[in-house]
Amino acid sequence: MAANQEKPPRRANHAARQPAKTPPAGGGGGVPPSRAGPAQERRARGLGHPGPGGFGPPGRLAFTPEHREELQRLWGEMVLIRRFEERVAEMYTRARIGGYTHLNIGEEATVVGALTTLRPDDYIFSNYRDHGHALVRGIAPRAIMAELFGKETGVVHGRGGSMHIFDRERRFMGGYAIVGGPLALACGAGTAIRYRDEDLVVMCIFGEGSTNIGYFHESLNLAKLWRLPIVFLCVNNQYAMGAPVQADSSVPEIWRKPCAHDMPGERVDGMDLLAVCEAVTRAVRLAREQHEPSLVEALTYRYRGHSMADPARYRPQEEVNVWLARDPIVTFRQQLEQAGLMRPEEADAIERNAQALVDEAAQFAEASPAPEPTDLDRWVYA
Amino acid sequence: MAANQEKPPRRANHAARQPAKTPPAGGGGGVPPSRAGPAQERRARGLGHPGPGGFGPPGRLAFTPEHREELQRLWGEMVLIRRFEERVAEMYTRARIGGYTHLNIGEEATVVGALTTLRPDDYIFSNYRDHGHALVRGIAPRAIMAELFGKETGVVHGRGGSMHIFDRERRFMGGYAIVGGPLALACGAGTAIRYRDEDLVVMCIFGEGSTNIGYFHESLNLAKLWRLPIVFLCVNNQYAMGAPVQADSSVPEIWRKPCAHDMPGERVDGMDLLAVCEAVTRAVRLAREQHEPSLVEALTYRYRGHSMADPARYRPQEEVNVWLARDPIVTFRQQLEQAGLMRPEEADAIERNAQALVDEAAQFAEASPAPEPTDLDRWVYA
Amino acid sequence: MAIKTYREALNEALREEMRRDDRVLLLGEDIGVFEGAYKVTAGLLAEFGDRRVKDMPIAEAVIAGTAIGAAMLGLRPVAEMMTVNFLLLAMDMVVNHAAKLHYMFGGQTTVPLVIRTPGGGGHQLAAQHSQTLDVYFAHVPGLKVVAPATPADAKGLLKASIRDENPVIFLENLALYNTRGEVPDGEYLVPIGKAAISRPGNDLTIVGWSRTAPMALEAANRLAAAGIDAEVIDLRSLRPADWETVAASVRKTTRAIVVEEGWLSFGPGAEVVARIQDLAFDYLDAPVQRIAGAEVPAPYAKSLERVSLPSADDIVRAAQRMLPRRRAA
Amino acid sequence: MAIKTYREALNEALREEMRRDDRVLLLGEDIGVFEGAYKVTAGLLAEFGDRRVKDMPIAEAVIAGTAIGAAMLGLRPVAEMMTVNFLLLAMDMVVNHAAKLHYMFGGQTTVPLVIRTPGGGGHQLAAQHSQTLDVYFAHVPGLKVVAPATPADAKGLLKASIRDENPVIFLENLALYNTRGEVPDGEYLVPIGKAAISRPGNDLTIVGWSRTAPMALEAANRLAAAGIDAEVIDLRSLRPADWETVAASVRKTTRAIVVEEGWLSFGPGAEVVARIQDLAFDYLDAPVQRIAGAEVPAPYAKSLERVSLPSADDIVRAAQRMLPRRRAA
Ligand SMILES: Cc1ncc(C[n+]2csc(CCOP(=O)(O)OP(=O)(O)O)c2C)c(N)n1
Ligand SMILES: Cc1ncc(C[n+]2csc(CCOP(=O)(O)OP(=O)(O)O)c2C)c(N)n1
Ligand SMILES: [Mg+2]
Ligand SMILES: [Mg+2]
Repeated sequence: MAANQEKPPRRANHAARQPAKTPPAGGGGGVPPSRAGPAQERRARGLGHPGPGGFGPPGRLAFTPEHREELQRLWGEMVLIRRFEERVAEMYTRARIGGYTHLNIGEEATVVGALTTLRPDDYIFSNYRDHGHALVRGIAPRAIMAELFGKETGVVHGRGGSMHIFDRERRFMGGYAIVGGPLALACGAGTAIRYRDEDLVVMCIFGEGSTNIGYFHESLNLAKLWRLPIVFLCVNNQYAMGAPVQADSSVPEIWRKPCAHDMPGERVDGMDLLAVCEAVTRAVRLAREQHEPSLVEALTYRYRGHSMADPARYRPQEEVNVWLARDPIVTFRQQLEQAGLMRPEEADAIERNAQALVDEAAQFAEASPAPEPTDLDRWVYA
Repeated sequence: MAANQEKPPRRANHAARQPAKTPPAGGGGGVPPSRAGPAQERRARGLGHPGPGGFGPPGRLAFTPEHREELQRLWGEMVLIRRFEERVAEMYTRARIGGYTHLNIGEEATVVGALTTLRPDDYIFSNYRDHGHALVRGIAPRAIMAELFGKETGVVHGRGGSMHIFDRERRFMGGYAIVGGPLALACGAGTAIRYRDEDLVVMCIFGEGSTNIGYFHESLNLAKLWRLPIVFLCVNNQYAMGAPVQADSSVPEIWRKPCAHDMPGERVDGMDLLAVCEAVTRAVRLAREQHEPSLVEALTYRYRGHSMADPARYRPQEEVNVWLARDPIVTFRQQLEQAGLMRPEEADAIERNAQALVDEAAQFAEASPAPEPTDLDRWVYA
Repeated sequence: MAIKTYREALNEALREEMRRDDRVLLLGEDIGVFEGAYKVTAGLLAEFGDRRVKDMPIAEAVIAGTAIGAAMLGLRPVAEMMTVNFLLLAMDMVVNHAAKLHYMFGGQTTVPLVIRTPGGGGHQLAAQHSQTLDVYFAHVPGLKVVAPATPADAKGLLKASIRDENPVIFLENLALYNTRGEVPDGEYLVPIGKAAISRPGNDLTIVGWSRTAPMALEAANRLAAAGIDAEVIDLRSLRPADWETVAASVRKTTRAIVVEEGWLSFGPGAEVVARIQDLAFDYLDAPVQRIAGAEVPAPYAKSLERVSLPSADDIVRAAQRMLPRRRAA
Repeated sequence: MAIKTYREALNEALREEMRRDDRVLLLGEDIGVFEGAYKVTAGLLAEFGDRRVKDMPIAEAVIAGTAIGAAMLGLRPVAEMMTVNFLLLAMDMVVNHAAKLHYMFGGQTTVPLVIRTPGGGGHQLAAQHSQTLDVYFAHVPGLKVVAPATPADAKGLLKASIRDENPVIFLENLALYNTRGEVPDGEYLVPIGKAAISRPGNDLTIVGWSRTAPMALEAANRLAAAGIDAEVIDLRSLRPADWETVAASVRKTTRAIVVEEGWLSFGPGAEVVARIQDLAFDYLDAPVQRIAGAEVPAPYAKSLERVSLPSADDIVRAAQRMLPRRRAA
């Protein structure tokens, strides 16, 4: 019954337990600078705002020696995404890849931090910007690259391409090209989980521009009403094609929108892997243990255009620079090195490993056969 | 910038200025009784909640002698709706009226209180439950009844029937049969008003069940983003066909849903004509003077089934009785009489007048010619 | 075998399939306590509870999306859309999602769901509530589109649809719910994609489906009295459609009339004509005639609505124009 | 008169109409600063400002609704839907609202708006981004449906559409934006509902529209070299469609091929066939042939997409099959 606004639940506790998060550099795309004082600003920006139910205790990762291996692994995931996407860009330019191709470059901390919180038997619904999600989920780079090349060896046999990665075994339930669509499908997945009384979670990933389409609120309403175990992960990269967030959303703080459904919403610094991981861990726990859907908004930035076809001239270079200065891969590496958790040789090895995977993927894709024209109507019907 | 929840704006002032409103009798369809204390309950129920912008000073009507004539007129409007709808029900049973037919019986205070706040040059978008709206807007009962009879003399020449009343001259922009559709059209009307820099207002009327469809939030977002002069009037009659409000809406307090757009929302007792009138007056002023769209939720009840085809067996009789005891026409008459503002003879005259209008309307409709089959394809194209 | 209404036959199919397979669940607006706007789901909430009969908010897009997502995870949802007019709010889910996923994900997921929805006019529901939009679904590869005309087919085809691995759009019709006919008890399945010859004949082929199939039969019976021996074909499904049965009939009769309830231009009847002229060109003695709804938004007034819809009269007249010599008979 | 691209011609039409009539405004996603996903609105924000070039949130239904509501109040909105695939999210607004209001309100309101949207495949955009859904609009009374094939028609028909009192669905095609042709300067209007004979001929009629019209022309030119003299008809609009021009041609040539980009079954080509067999039955020497897209969700892989779309080659082959004697020529 109680509204968001009536009940200041565990906000105080929560803030105390949580390390201070750096709000994204001021002036960064779309988020108008607040005129309120620092505490108010924190809340207005939604950083760490736990919503009415509270998101439970913070996550477990920190820059401490016992996490050394896992932290290096996570950094490696980010590096792999970056190298992979750079190669995709190159291959697109060299006309090996066609269609629309959207990259995760700049968003690696959000992608890795969020997906690493899931169990292998949880489900993921993604959108067209899905290469990174697929990589973190463990789909082989070669299978993704071959897909982008339109080859029969691709993860969906060249039928879907960049926007439609899918892997049943890994419960990667697809990238989708229609804004908002996957939110509705996620409700169906959540319904099936509750129907079978399983302790699984659905993560549904979408951009901030996708929160203005009917699907968004229709889905949030149903998820809350039926207590579906869904984590709505909004990757707020500040732009929807050429539109800055405040041009499309009357409330540009996406984390606040679930108030219309008494659903918890939290904003997190999407350039900070551990912060994302913490916030999403709470959301996953809520979903799994309490069947409480929630929304996490990760503030990040896409360093490139909307898709490979977009030179992104609508953004001031100073704004881009502010975000480039917060490059999640560089930052995380510095943090690891400062904490003595990664030596330069280790970093180099990780880099080389990523590079090798990507090289191999491109070679594999190049060498693979295209689908046979005679197979054109395979899979129209089951 | 500031969220609903951050800023307790003029709530205090506002409450002070406003006479206490009776919350609808407990247990009434769908609104779960609050467990909070009285002050909290008031806010939780949203009675008089002005939203972040505040709704401005209260309306002007009161049970005082200088308003005698207007108050009697308003009561007369309610009586006319009731008598008209009763006749419609009868004529439907006698197969003079076909299709789906939805009545405003029980909702008269909301209908009259809300529409009376508009100027003749303002615009109204209604839904399928539109007879009362059309009557208050001044469309002749005979033209409406003839429409229901499917006659050429009907207000839309028998083409639309009960669900599609329209009157260009009175800026009654139509009843619509698709849940949520009119909200989107209202955005277009608001856009045209802003485009021409006029000081006009659009009132858009819909039920509480219609706030879960994509159109609702898509429209509210746009209205707020573009500052469209729209009053979103939600007639919360507790049921959407057979579904009580809490079965469909994760947040059954509809007035709170606009929080997702930082839009003011207010709940008002929809059985209390003056209260509705006051709240909507504020909303109209906000729209007209500040281009601030807002939502008013009027808590009311439909005494009959969803449409003439529905016996409404899904509601407990005790619940119906609670609302019947608050019949807006009876109550308002008592208030007028107690304040010495209407004598029994005056009331009788008003009753007789309504009855005569309705009689005449039915005779007119009966005597009118049906559209000529040869005119079938008139108005397919302009 | 018992006489039942089309509505009862549908209800029986749902009940039997829900008893047979726990993966079958029902989704829709007001299908539980209210038992469906047209009472097709009567008694099912009482028998199966709200785990399996799920009332949903008025939000057609997410109703369809929920069905799709649940189907991807292995359930067998049957969603009711109150009328086909509202299914327009879920076209993206149907066309861009349900129909596409099996293909675009390289066969890695199926989408075994049924969307049941009534269309049709004749009840003075006016322009926004009276449409027949069969072509919107029939056009889309990846969907199956079923449109039963009789209570027996309603049962047999609905059961087959629920067991199909593909998304099935199951088109009902307001005017059929109260029609009656023999319905086999228990396990009775009608395969999707096979037309029925509702009446054999030699002079003329009349093709219909859903509501226009019994209309064609009525016309054929009247024509028989006038000495014209019409063969009536009930397509039963539009995708896949049984063109071979249609063509074989026309090769025999050399004349054909196609009857559809929706608007003439660009309706499914055009496809029937195109197939006939392709598969039976050399046999045709006259252009295939189409009888369809008038090309107007549905009017409310009875006087207009009546003339806007096709009728058995129209079929009889068209047949008599096509076979003038027999007219005198 | 100057050589311009189809894209430039559209831009010119918008610019001229906006200069001519202050009631014309543009609505859509990313049409302002971004100048449209396909740059059709380039420079218009700069010239007309954000009062008249209005970027909208990603919410197709309310984009269409806003256009309808504004049109009811007397403006002349031109809404861009980024692609026709997304217009599926606004089908309720298009079909249940725009097409219906003039009729169901007894003539008391008009809905003078244009929805511009590109469809079509060929860019490896895969299943959710490559559709051609012409039949969805062509089927609906109350709508006009325009589908220009050349830059000149793009300009002349867009200007005519903006001035029309009815809701017009203006179908563009991704593959046409960069095609070039002569475009008359200034006031140039092409009436809606009149087909063009792009090439006169005597042996065979080839009917296309939008992207398949230039494809048909290319095929006809190649056929001419092989001694087959094909007449090419560009329908230019599907509703109203100029059946008389088509029928007159077929009465002359006695053979016809219809070419469409979308899926074969239940596509607009079926209606063309149905009209031809009705209006020119006695003249036909062979069944009308249809060439259409393969009935599959659009595949991403180039190797598959190529064979899924119709081509001039397909037309040439079909023509040669229909006119075997001339094949040797
Ligand atoms: C329904 C629909 N409308 C429009 C589009 C075109 N489109 C593709 S991505 C996109 C922007 C989405 O922005 P956002 O949600 O912020 O995600 P991002 O691309 O920034 O990751 C648009 C408008 C679409 N794919 N689907
Ligand atoms: C898009 C759509 N879905 C379903 C319906 C069927 N329907 C008509 S009215 C209604 C209930 C609406 O309830 P509410 O909004 O509370 O308004 P009320 O009828 O109570 O005034 C439904 C489900 C419809 N007309 N349109
Ligand atoms: Mg974005
Ligand atoms: Mg209601």
